[in-house]
Amino acid sequence: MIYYATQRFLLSLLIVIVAISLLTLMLHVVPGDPATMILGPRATPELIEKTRVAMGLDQPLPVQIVTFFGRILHGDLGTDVFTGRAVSDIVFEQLPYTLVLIAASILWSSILGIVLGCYSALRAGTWLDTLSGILSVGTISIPAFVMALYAVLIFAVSLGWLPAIGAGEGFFDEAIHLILPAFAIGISWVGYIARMVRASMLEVMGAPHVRMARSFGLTEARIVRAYILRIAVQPAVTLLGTGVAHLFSAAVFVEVIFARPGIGALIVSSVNERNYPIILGAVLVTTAIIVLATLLSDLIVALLDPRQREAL
Amino acid sequence: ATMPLGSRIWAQSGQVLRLSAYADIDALDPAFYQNGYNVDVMNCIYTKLIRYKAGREWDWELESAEEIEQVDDTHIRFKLKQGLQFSGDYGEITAEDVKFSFERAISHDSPVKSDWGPLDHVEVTGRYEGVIVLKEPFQPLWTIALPYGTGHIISKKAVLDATDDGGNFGMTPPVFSGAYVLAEWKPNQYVRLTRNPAWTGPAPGFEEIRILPMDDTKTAERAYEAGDLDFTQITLSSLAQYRQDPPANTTIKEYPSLYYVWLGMNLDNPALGDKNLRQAIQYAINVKQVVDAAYFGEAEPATGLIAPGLPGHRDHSAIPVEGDLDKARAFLQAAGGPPSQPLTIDTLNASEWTTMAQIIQAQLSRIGLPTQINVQDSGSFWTLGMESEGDRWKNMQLVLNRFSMLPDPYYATSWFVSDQVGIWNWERFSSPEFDKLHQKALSETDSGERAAIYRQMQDIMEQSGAYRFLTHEGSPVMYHDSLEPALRPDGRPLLPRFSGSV
Amino acid sequence: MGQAQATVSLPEPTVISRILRGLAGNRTGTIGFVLVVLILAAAIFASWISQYDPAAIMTGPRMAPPSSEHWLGTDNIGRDLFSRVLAGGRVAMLVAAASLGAALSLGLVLGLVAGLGPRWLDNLLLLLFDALRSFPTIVFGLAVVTLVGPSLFTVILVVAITSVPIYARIIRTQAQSLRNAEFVMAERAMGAGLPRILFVHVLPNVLGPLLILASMDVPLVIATEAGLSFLGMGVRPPTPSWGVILNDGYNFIRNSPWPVIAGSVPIVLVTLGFTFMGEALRDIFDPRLQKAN
Amino acid sequence: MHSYNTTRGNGHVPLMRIEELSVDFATARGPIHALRHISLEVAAGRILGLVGESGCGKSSLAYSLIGLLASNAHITHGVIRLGDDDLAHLPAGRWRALRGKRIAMIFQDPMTSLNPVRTIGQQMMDIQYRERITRAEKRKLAVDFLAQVRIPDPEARLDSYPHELSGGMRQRVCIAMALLTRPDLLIADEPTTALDATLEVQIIHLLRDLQQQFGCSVIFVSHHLGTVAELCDDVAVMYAGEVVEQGSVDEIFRQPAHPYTQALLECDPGSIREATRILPTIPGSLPDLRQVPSGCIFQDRCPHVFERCRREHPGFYSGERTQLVRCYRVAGEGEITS
Amino acid sequence: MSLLEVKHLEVRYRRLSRVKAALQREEATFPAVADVSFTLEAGRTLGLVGESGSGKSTVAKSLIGLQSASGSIRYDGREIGSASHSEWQRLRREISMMWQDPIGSLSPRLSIASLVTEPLKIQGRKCSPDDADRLLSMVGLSTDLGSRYPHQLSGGQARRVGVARALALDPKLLIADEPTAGLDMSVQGEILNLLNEIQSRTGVAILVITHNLNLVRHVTDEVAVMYLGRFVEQGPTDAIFRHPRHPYTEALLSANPSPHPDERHGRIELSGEMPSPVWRPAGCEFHGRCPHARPDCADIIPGWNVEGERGHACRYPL
Ligand SMILES: Nc1ncnc2c1ncn2[C@@H]1O[C@H](COP(=O)(O)OP(=O)(O)OP(=O)(O)O)[C@@H](O)[C@H]1O
Ligand SMILES: Nc1ncnc2c1ncn2[C@@H]1O[C@H](COP(=O)(O)OP(=O)(O)OP(=O)(O)O)[C@@H](O)[C@H]1O
Ligand SMILES: [Mg+2]
Ligand SMILES: [Mg+2]
Repeated sequence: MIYYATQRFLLSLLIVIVAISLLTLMLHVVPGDPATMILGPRATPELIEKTRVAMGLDQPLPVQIVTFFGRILHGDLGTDVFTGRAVSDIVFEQLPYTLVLIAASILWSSILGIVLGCYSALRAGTWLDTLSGILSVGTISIPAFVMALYAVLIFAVSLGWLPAIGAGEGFFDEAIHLILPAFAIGISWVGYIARMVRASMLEVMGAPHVRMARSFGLTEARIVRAYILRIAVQPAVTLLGTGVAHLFSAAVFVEVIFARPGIGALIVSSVNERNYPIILGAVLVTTAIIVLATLLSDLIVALLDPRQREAL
Repeated sequence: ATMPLGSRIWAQSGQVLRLSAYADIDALDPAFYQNGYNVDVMNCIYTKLIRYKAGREWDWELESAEEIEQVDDTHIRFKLKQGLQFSGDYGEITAEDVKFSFERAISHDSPVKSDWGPLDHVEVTGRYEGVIVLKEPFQPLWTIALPYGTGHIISKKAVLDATDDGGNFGMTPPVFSGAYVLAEWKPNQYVRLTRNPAWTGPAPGFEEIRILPMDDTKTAERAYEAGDLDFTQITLSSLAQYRQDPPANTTIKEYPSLYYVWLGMNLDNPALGDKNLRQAIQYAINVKQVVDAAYFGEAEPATGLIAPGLPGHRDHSAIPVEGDLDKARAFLQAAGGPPSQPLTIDTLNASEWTTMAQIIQAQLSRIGLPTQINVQDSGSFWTLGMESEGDRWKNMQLVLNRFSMLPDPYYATSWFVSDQVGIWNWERFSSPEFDKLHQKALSETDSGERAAIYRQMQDIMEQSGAYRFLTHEGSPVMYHDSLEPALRPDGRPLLPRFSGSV
Repeated sequence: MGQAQATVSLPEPTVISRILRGLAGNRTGTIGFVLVVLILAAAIFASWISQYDPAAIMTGPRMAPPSSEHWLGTDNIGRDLFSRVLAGGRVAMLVAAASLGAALSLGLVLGLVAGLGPRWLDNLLLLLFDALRSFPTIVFGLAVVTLVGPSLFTVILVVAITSVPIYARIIRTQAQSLRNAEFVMAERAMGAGLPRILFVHVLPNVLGPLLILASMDVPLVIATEAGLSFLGMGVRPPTPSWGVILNDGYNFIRNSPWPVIAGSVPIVLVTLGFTFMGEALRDIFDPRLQKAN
Repeated sequence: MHSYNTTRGNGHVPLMRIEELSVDFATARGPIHALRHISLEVAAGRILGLVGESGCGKSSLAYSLIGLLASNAHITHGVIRLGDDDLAHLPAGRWRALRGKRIAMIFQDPMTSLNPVRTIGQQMMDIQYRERITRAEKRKLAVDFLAQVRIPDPEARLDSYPHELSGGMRQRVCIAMALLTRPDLLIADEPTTALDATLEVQIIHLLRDLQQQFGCSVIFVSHHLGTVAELCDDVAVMYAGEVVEQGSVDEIFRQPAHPYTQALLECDPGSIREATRILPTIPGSLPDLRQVPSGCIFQDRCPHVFERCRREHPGFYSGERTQLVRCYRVAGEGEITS
Repeated sequence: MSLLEVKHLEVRYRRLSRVKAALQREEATFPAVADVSFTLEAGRTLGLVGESGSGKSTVAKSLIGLQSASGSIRYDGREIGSASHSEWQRLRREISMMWQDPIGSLSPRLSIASLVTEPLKIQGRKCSPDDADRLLSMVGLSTDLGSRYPHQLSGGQARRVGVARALALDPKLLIADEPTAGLDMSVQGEILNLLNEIQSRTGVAILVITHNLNLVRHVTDEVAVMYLGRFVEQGPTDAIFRHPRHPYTEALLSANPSPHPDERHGRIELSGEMPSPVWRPAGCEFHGRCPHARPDCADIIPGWNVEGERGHACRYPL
């Protein structure tokens, strides 16, 4: 267990390091210059040069990467040259909004997806199954931004039930502001999860141990709950764990459309501005979270399945 | 529409003005501000000697100055009102503070020190009096420095307390001198401004102002319709729809904007070396059609760089707005037919730009000139013609460009002088005469004469064949009927002077 | 064994008839198959079906609602949406085929190398795959697009690169299990060399399931393209693609929902078609084949 | 086919009676007539062995007795009597009352028959859901039964997951679970094929002891003749979906009457006493169950086949002994059905 | 000189990664086969018997070079344990193998015709369609089967294909790993008869691996009984059947009794389960299950007792 944990931890660390190094590499071949983007046209060449030095962009690439990780060891993500604020402040100010958004989306979509998938599997081959299949697969395909847009137009603009923008203040208000964005992001995952759960349910339903449970006259409801579902949701959990990366991407769109604060919007705007310290800081944190989410999903699977626990 | 819950909660706290900004603030030090959206906030939290007049004409009026006058070409004398207070314990605003505020930009090498042009120093002649001394004449001081960003006055003591050297204090103003103070800034969420208790001027119209950043104006439109905003800019593409079917209790107003949009041609690209070809392109473009398509008929074709309402605006351009296909074909003939490879049009990745590019593409194909559109994200686009960014400038051919403006023609022409080649002058247009005229206009005090020089400069640009001016866009806004906004002639809000109720 | 013995006297069905029979017994599978055929036909015969040039501007009024002249209405510069949607289908299929093809081939090579090669290489490649996967996709997309410039090729590149780790991982797992499969052992025992084992015995066995998985990823490709287009980084205008149609229409959604509907309905149909068809094929050929990581 | 009576007055009380049972499987290439005209009797308190080679329909028959046939299966004909119920036409809702109460089953593969994510204890307590006793009592019962099947340290084992047990232990857990419900009829479908030879012996002995202790009827499915001979009282020999011979173990294994039974016994290496380099085999191959030939099902492989065998499907005949045989060679000695 | 001479063969499998083993201070490997020695003459058949996991297949794999092993394996007088790649290429023409899983050992996407001619192709021989037909008819299969695919065969048919493949190059040594696993009894007989017949025709030496001791009785000249990776008894088949000396052999022999009521001997019931090769019991590894175990069996490791042609590893033989 300890061995597994350290191994896993070191591996995650390595993944993050490789990912960030790849990113730095990529950023450096991408054209664009932060000084131009942020300082505006009136900046003098000397000032631009000063900014580049302040960002460490004059250093050779490997040095930059090493310095970056060296600083991280001291818990320092660097400073934004333009606002003079600590990158960690900037990132961690935005992060909670995205995390809450993603968590809410995962929560509602997995609950609904599992229920829908179960229902489909139990009624496999009927028209209801077909219908729920068309519905769930149909929702997979609608891009998050189209979903978000229609959600705003209908529920905020036309009906005026829910706020159109922002993140709100205070628990209740924030929850209300979360509804539409979480809906827009989650809806396609309902479909994914439903299809996944349906497929694995069907597989587990044909397993010998389920037949054995039936041979003892256990009620169907109990068999589904205690015997099938716990195994059948495992692929969906894994999917969600690896899907957090995609959720972060979807959050980008939704944060723009709902003018929500969040790390997705932060990344996009800092990429546009070529604000390297913020990009690196933000991507580092997101990557770490994504790696963590994968780890978490593995742990949940292990919790659900003692055989996986053995591997720990 | 009924008010969503979130806005109802806000509304209870009294008179709160809510409006959008197209970006979140990233600088609150007036000497180091970088972009216009910061100035909207600075307007509220700092004072300045003079300010823009609200209305349709570009003009200024006194704010914290009791009087101000141009003594001669290089000297401006001012006298502050008495009894103006800084927030906190920083006491009265004095000429010493004015001197400190104005000279900082120069002494700390601010990115916007060029706003002050040839400012030499400020001479303090009394507790409330002083003289701004220039090294050489500089007319734009009146239009882009004193009433705008760098003209804001802060407390010398406060800044020195907050910083070691009086340099950039970034996002945390040590002192306020305006009608509002910065109560709260939640990055990417809102800026909350509340009344400044130390403010001695006329009480501002609202208890509180909330500025919500949203990159996309369409988002702001929806937020307005959903009842989350009281005032917002709108896009030209939505304008017709809103005029036809406005949201309830809403006023819609259109203002010209100062932006200028043009199609530039890289003179140093071998494919565009032949002036005939460039002229063929100039004449093949029907500006009216391009602008109509991209802005849904809501923007006017431009005649040059300088927007209507500013000195130097041309009544019409040399090349007819609709273009002239026959002439275009003739020029193309003279150029020896279209180049072997399709020309590229570089453009930003927003809808208006790609639309314009596609219409231009279609128009050029009518004279048999094939083109290819390269869409770029803002980061890549804005360094396209810069020599500091490698060799990309060499491959750039046609580029659809837009610069923003301050209300002085000098600001527009300054990017096209020879010194700017490879920096912002991407067409690599270089004319000694143009450069000379630019310099001359800076010190020209006679406004008629000055306007004539700028008109002549635009003629030179057009004749080079490197430019086809397209539009100045437009800046429509919408707001609640009960609101009385104070707006610059280009539709930008002057927030402390908003009044009415929401 | 007895089962097989009992059936030996009947002619064995061919792969095609097996697919058709399997689909016939599967309602969603049939729906998917029919949709895919229709979509492919529409993409192939796009220029015969539509009366307008998809790039021709001002063929009608701007933002016109559907009418007998313009079946799906027109866009903001008066282009016929129906012909754009059809032509967009062609682009979508092209992007899908090219990017998935590239991702598959590269994933195949890397996956086989990881699965059959030495341990350290396997670990190294796994690390690389995981690192690539743990970026937010969109950041990666942004970087590539800004680097190469938006175009059809870029979209293909982004999709290909982001899918490679997924395919490579699947192939790696398959290759590893095949490495220990008894028939591979048997071949080795007969003295077969690595190339022969790879190309004659391993590849044909991983390819089939992989193609099915790839067909199920077609919607993903299209969604990626649409997402990039939304950020203004899709294919080069005036090339019509569904993402571009969506992105153009998105600005006018308040008063004219047609372009967005015209852009999103085909995406939904493609997803339904390819997902259902893929699921059915998967069930027919290997019920156990799941898209594991 | 007419219904008929197989009771031969041997004094055994029948617990279950299967009459003329036929089952089809729907497949893409037409229906498989997997079981045809099965008539059998399970005597109370006795062990019935069901033997036959792979694919002859042993499992299908077993599953139809507990209502767990695959979803593409369909009982086309016949009745299965258990008390007042006809299991062949039992509505789905009624099955639950029988399964795990009157009938229980042990499956072939102990490795996959237990739920991998629930502990042995949880699963053993789950199946006692009908009992109105406390959890502690249920647990106690579970421990008792684990002890019954000779699992060492049963108390501790309750908290194990199946993958922590060896194959033999798992199969014993399955047996304990089946007996825990105190069924009248226990169906064991090849419970030892997945196990090693020496383990098989342990399980068989255990089953026999427990059956004697609980007194239930057992249907023991196997293709292993020696095992059936050792464990069972009665035996039914199946070939290609039909029962070709049935009767008591002693009689059938001493004097098999059906040519198939005879051939099968000859092939069993356990029964070949003297060393030989050439092993006996049954030439020919199985008939196709999609198009069942008219006449005797074994005709193609039978060394004694004659003209009538190809024409008419034989009924059950009994020779001078008590077993029933589907063969015209026995017919002369007293036909039971036409 | 014997065709095959194996001495002190030991195969170790990795159980833990090196790092993990070092951290947990445990052995990283365990012996799946330990101290196995035997010889096999041309034209003769050796049976290798033992329960699942006793290491039979591992022995087979090391004989054909798919599993590295320590000890000595001499084939035709040459040490092949350390043979080079090209040497193996040649050796594999003479040593061939039939695999445990009849269908699983046939490459699923190849037709039967190309599968049977695989060995020819691999060894670079020219092969015509006739070769496939010849090989198929050699094992008694109809030549129409050539166009089928493995999953369309019955177990018995697939076995025959396996035999045809194994014999395609006229090997001198044939290793048959569980040649009858999963087959019905009559089909079992067919396959064994086939092997027998071929041996008498070609004089190939055969190593038959199985868990059914009763089966090997008729086809082998000698048997070796394996338990937990070791030989516990070895000798001429007749002798061992007549009088097993090791209690485990006795138990295995009784595992497949005759169905005939008059010949039923009853079976020997062992207690407990087979231990894993990772955690080997001390003393005699069989003592925990042995019905005849005595107290000291738990402590003293029995040596190999040679009794004429046969040998066993029991201190208190029957
Ligand atoms: N679900 C099914 N669909 C189609 N055919 C089936 C199905 N289940 C069984 N069969 C067929 O029915 C026949 C009888 O199968 P069954 O499993 O009852 O045989 P068995 O005697 O138990 O064999 P084994 O000894 O291999 O377990 C076989 O020919 C088999 O192919
Ligand atoms: N590649 C491997 N890695 C680790 N352990 C292995 C490996 N192959 C086999 N083993 C272990 O080695 C032991 C002997 O395995 P082997 O396959 O030789 O047994 P066997 O006698 O052939 O069994 P069976 O009758 O089941 O085929 C077993 O405990 C098995 O778990
Ligand atoms: Mg069975
Ligand atoms: Mg083996």
